[in-house]
Amino acid sequence: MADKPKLAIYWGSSCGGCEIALLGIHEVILDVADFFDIVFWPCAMDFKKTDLEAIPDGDILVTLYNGAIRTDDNYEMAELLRRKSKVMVAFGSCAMEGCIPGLANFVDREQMMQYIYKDAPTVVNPEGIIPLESIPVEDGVLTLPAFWNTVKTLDQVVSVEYYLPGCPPEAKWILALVQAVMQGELPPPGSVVGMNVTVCDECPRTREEKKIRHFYRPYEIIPDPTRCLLDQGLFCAGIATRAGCGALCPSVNMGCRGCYGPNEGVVDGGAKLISAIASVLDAETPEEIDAILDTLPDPAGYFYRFGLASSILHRTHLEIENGRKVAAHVEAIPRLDPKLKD
Amino acid sequence: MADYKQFNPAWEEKSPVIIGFLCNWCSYRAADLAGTSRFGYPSTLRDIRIMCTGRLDPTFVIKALREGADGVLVMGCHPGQCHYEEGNFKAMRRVALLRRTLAQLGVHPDRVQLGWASAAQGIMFTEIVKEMTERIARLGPLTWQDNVDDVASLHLPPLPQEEISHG
Amino acid sequence: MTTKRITIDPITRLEGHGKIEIFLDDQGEVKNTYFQIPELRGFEVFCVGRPAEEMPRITNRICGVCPEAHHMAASKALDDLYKVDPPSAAKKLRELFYGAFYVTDHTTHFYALGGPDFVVGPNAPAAERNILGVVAKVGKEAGLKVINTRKYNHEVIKIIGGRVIHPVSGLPGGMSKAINEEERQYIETVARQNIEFGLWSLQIFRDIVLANKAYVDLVVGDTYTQHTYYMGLVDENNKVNFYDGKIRVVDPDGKEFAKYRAQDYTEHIAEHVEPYAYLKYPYLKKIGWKGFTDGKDSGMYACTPMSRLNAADGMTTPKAQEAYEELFATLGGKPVHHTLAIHWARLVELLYAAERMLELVTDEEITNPNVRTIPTEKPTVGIGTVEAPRGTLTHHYETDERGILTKVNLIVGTTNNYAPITYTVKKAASQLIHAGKVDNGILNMVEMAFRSYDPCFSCATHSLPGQMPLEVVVYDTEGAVVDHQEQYTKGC
Amino acid sequence: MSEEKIGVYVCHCGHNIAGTVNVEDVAVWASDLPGVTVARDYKFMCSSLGQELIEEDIKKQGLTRVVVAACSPHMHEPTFRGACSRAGLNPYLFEMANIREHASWVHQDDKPAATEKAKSIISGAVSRARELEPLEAFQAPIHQTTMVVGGGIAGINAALEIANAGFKVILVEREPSIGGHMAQFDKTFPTLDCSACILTPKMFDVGNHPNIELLTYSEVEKVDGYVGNFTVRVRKKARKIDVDLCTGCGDCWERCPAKVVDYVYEAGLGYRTAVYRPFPQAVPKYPVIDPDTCIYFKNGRCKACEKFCPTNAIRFDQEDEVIVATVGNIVLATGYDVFDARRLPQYGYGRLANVFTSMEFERMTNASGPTNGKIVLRDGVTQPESVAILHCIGSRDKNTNEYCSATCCMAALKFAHLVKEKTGAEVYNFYIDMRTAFKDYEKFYNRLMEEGTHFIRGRAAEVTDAARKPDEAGKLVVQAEDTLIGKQRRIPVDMVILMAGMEPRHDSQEVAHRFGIGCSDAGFFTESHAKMDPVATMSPGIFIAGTCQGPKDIPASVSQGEAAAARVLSLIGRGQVEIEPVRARIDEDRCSGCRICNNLCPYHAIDFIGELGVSRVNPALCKGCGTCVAACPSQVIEGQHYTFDSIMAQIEGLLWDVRPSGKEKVTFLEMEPA
Repeated sequence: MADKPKLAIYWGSSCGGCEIALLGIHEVILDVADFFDIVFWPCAMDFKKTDLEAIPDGDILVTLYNGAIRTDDNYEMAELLRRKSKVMVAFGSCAMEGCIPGLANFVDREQMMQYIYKDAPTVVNPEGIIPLESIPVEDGVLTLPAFWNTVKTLDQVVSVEYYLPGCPPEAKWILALVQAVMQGELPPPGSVVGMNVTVCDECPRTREEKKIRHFYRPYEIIPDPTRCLLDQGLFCAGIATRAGCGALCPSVNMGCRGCYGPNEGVVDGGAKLISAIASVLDAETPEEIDAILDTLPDPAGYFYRFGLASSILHRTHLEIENGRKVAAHVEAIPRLDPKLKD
Repeated sequence: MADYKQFNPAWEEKSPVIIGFLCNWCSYRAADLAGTSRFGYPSTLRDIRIMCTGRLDPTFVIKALREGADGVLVMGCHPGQCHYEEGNFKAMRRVALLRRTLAQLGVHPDRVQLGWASAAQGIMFTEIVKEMTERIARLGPLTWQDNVDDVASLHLPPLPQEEISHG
Repeated sequence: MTTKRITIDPITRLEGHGKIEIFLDDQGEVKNTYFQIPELRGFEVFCVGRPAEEMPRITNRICGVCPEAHHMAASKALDDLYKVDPPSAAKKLRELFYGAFYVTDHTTHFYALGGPDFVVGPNAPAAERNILGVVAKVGKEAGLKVINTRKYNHEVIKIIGGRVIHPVSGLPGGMSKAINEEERQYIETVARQNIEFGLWSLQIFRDIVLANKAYVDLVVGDTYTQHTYYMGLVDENNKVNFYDGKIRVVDPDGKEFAKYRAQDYTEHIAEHVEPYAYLKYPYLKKIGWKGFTDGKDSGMYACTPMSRLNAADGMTTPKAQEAYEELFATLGGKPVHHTLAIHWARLVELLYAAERMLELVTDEEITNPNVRTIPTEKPTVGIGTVEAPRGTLTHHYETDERGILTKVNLIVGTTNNYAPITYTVKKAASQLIHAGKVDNGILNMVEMAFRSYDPCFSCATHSLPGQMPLEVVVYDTEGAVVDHQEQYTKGC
Repeated sequence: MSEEKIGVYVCHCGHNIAGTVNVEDVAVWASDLPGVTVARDYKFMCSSLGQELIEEDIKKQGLTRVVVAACSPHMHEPTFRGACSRAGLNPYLFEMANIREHASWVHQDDKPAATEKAKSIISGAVSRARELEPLEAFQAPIHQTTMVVGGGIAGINAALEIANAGFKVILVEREPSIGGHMAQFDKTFPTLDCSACILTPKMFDVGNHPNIELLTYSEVEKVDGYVGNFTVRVRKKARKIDVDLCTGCGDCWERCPAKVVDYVYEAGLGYRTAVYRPFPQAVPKYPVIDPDTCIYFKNGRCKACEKFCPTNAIRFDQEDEVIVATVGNIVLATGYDVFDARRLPQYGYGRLANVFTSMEFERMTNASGPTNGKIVLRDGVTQPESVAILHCIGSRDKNTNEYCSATCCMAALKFAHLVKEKTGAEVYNFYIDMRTAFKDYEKFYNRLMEEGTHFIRGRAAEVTDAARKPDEAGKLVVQAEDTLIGKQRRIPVDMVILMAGMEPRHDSQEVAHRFGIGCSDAGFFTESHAKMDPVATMSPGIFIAGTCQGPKDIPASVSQGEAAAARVLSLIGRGQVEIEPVRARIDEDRCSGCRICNNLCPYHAIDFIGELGVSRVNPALCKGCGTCVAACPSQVIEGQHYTFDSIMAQIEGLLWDVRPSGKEKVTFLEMEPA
């Protein structure tokens, strides 16, 4: 047992989908349990942090870490597991790029507390109580883990060897990773386990030269099931999203939202979407351009749906307002100066 | 150095930093002409020569803001005058969408601006730089790193700044 | 004074998945109990500004274990937002999809999480009380049945929803894709197998639990009994329905207390905030928050499979109706207040879901390609409710005229049960802890109470999944550890 | 990457840079930049000694990258690339930091700021240099045929020079005949020799030169390609005449019943017929039928010309012809438009009969003109007794054109002389400044003063026929302030001549865009360098000559035409030309065929290969603008020399002083709660 390579599996701020996806490798999970000495897997097995601390540094061969970093807890566990592990794997979109929880980087903690505990329609909270990190009650003090203003990805807090993209990752790639580890054929550190092309490569729809005159919301039209969705004016992030999922969403007439993250070598997936989509707008005057863009609301929410926390800017701009950092707001939608016409 | 405190005290002794993307054929030559003609303008602009504004990858703009620039100025040929027919139209579309996206991230649209100047418009070039510098000066420094070093976020409820700093 | 403090903590505070703090008085009797949920992701806040139609593909990330529930609740809220009525084929498709989800979810819980307590036995070593233990006990083919049931129903979910985890096909006005005959046939086969599986599971329950007096006593024992209000979704005949209908609430005596449309939920449900938990405590607004006490006067309500059976007048499918009647007959009529009976009720629901699937998949309309109604109304407010396995799930959206969200409110399955769970824990603690002496069995007893709710704090906090690793640490007055045990339970 | 050995050379440019930027400090500072092995400052880097400095360091210190901080790359990039390749370093591993035009010259009032900016620019250049990749320039053969656009005196001379050197020339002219404005003139200043006499022989040579293909009544529609290998599409408008049969006898236009005012050649002073030859010495000699004025084309009847044509050369059904030519170089000599005097109503042109424009006067005084050279009023008989000549009409005027048209003063003197000579009338010149630069012009001015022409220093305020005094009755009164005596003056005259200035062709912007060159604010074509390269443009292989580049007189136009010819001949002589290898390249293994890039390319250089499902760039058509590179959402198109990495690195370099100290991770760990 002891001479078996050690494996740890842990979740930070995640939804549990990655764990379920891990079970998607079916019977192979048994080989995994057989090959490895699983030293830490809270959701399935009875080990605790003290056991983990007892393990010598670097003694764990691989840690599969899913979930983003949002609280002190998440961070300290990531830190501990990093110390104990030779190979740290950012498992799934949350750990790799922040995923949907990363959308919280559009706002700040103050906003969250204010709405969730005070303004939400069902809340009755006359005393305006909000949860505190340390709460004195009679006989003692209760504590809650510190909640950060900013969601971070795993590699923003500890070093990471491999990345497994996807929300959640598809079983075949989990398998690929696990087998690579078991056969000791690990790719060079920093590698992403997956493909280096985009979803279009796997998408069976037929594509034409792009020219977008109008964006349609998914509910506004019933798309031709054989033609490229983007060609039909339906937003699809597939052009800028790493392949590997098998183009699942387009195959049910739904545009890709980019859960596999940007393609190999891309630094900022959102910027790439901006560049590509803006380039093919069929408009040459400021007015025409703005008119088309008005049909695509919430661009940041589309372009950084999964990657906000790992994007170059990482989060929305914070301003100091009476001693607190709060999200800066730009109310009006910026329009081009009509003078740019000539 | 020019005093930018008058526009916004947050500058203290600092000056705005603007990254410029100038197309090789029009705006870069306009800048050259401003030089040969000794038309002065604020030293805030640090420019990069690209063959055409069509080469402008929004990643560059975002990168500049993240790396400490307070604003980004993209300048090309006048519409219809692009050396490559229509690269400047592509740039206009990208900047339009980029500014909408950045606005959602709390970046004031004035921080990313687009302008045209032909090779013969040295004066126009200097005026655009002056105007942009003034707008940025009013907005104050961006210092994006502060958003990421989110020290204040580590404690609940927010403590006074000085106590946070050693948090 | 010498107050002892007992911390029942998921591994340590750092794990932060749920924590129980018990304070004893001088006599060593329980003085105060705190049950903390230390997680938060704030979907309600960061969904604001997003286009409403994206919610089915964003809110399903609240929970990777029951994304289908959020996907459906969101889709229904969007129908309401755009005042659009999906074609009946689309509605049937959604309910079929939802049925498959129920089968997998209840299966997982009964065999992998809740069931082992009974099948293997509550006092068996922790290492055996898991799915493998169950397999050992009831035979290999049983384990295979369980695994395959999950596998096939996942395939059904993928066919209709596009993906197994985090489906994408829900839209205001219907679904993005219809199913063809070939797919229908596959689903029909699965549905038939599901019914077999449901009946077989009930039989296992009879053979192992009902046949064993010790278990039955445990189930009906006072420790696991609490008199609360019960909530569930019912159709026009007050029969159980997971996908659609009105919300019905019955009082501890089983009398109808309220029956309302999802759109009116704010008149009936309010949420209470405590400073030591990120999770809020919903309660019946008309009665009010009375703290963690049960009975008619407390606004506390439960929302579990048992609650749904309590709140309804029966099931629409024959075999499930039989099982329903058998349950109440055995446990002494409605309503049933025994927490552990939830496991049985769960199997009744599983059978219903399976039968309902077959009804729907054999409906000739199910392959109708028309599964979309294009909205024409201007959006304002939309509220959608489904029965998630762990309780009534409500999504509430408000938007501007472009359909961009300006307000989001989510009342999620497990949240409904936060108060009763806390109550259960408190009750168990005060019953099992005396004179500062902590019985070693307490842990599992508390845990069983707790697990019967199948709590999903992933949904509840819109944060981490409902893993509830419990650890009891007993300190003497010097703070030295005198006793130490731990157990795990898995939510969702 | 930091193994690169980078040499940084900071140029003083005499006082130009060193006077503002502290070059010594900057050089010392630069020596600490990562990867920099040597950093020097030197008086003139572009001098042979400066270049040798670089070559020596490359050889002795094994530099792998060279950065020169000096002037604009448009000035000396080729110079230093040359130095690099001479020393065996790939020239595309050289990077220029423009600290003169973009720093020292524009921040002279703030030396510290200029110095700081120079540092940033150099830091950016060094970072970029580190990412540069060696490239091989394309060698493009120079096609020996040249196209000259515009058959005025500048174009004619350019064409003849090249043709005489033995190379083919295609001369394209918009009008039915070559000759341009010079063909309309009577005399030329200051020598007063006859314009036709000196122009006609050259026109004849062009018309009969074996090496010149003359395409008159034709216009260039489209230009593709690059230096050495342009493909030009020319539309040859239908003359409706079979030139193989036509002898130019003139029977057709003598019999043509449709008489119309000739605004082009006769400047509106005379008439022509619908079938016409602009002027007797026209080359080619064949007429054209103007379908807009021809009666047959209007109502299907007449055909007089056809009846009377002795050689049956009339072809009413003749269609436009499109000619596609491949040429190595192009000379633009498209000339100027005359300022429309109607735009200054205060001078009454078009309203007051006896107000004439300078071009009308040219025709009037021309022996072959409508009045056979007689100087008369509109009535066609009365000789003027007094004539006023108003200078700077549409020149040196903020409301019209700010610039001086350079030729009007001399033309005005010429007119004054001709009026005196032919009519003995009193002549009044109203001028702002007399501009008589160049050889013998001043002498001519003095001669005119001796001849007794009146010179009144002051821009005329207005020309009116409203008499205030009896002696003004029936006359045109020119009102002006005589700034020499500081008095308002009203001069009654019989005739007023407005010296209309030169303007860029009305379509100069479109033409410039068509040929891929720039225009000045006013609209004249932009030269590569105002002093050092006046006939070349920013587009290799495209040259400009004559008044399309700016107002100038005949000798200047002639010399520019010949200068352009010399530039073309030197390229033809070299036989081939180097083209920057700035091109886009698609990594086909990684292209997913999303087709975003497909219709972004203005040159249609990107093809979608259906069977492979990938896109491909045709390097021959690609001009390296980089639009597709930036657009590619999967980042599999690389833009040579302007690579993603090189630009990202340059951004980091430029921001060296404001960049966050380290990586986010580090700063985060500092934040670890106590």
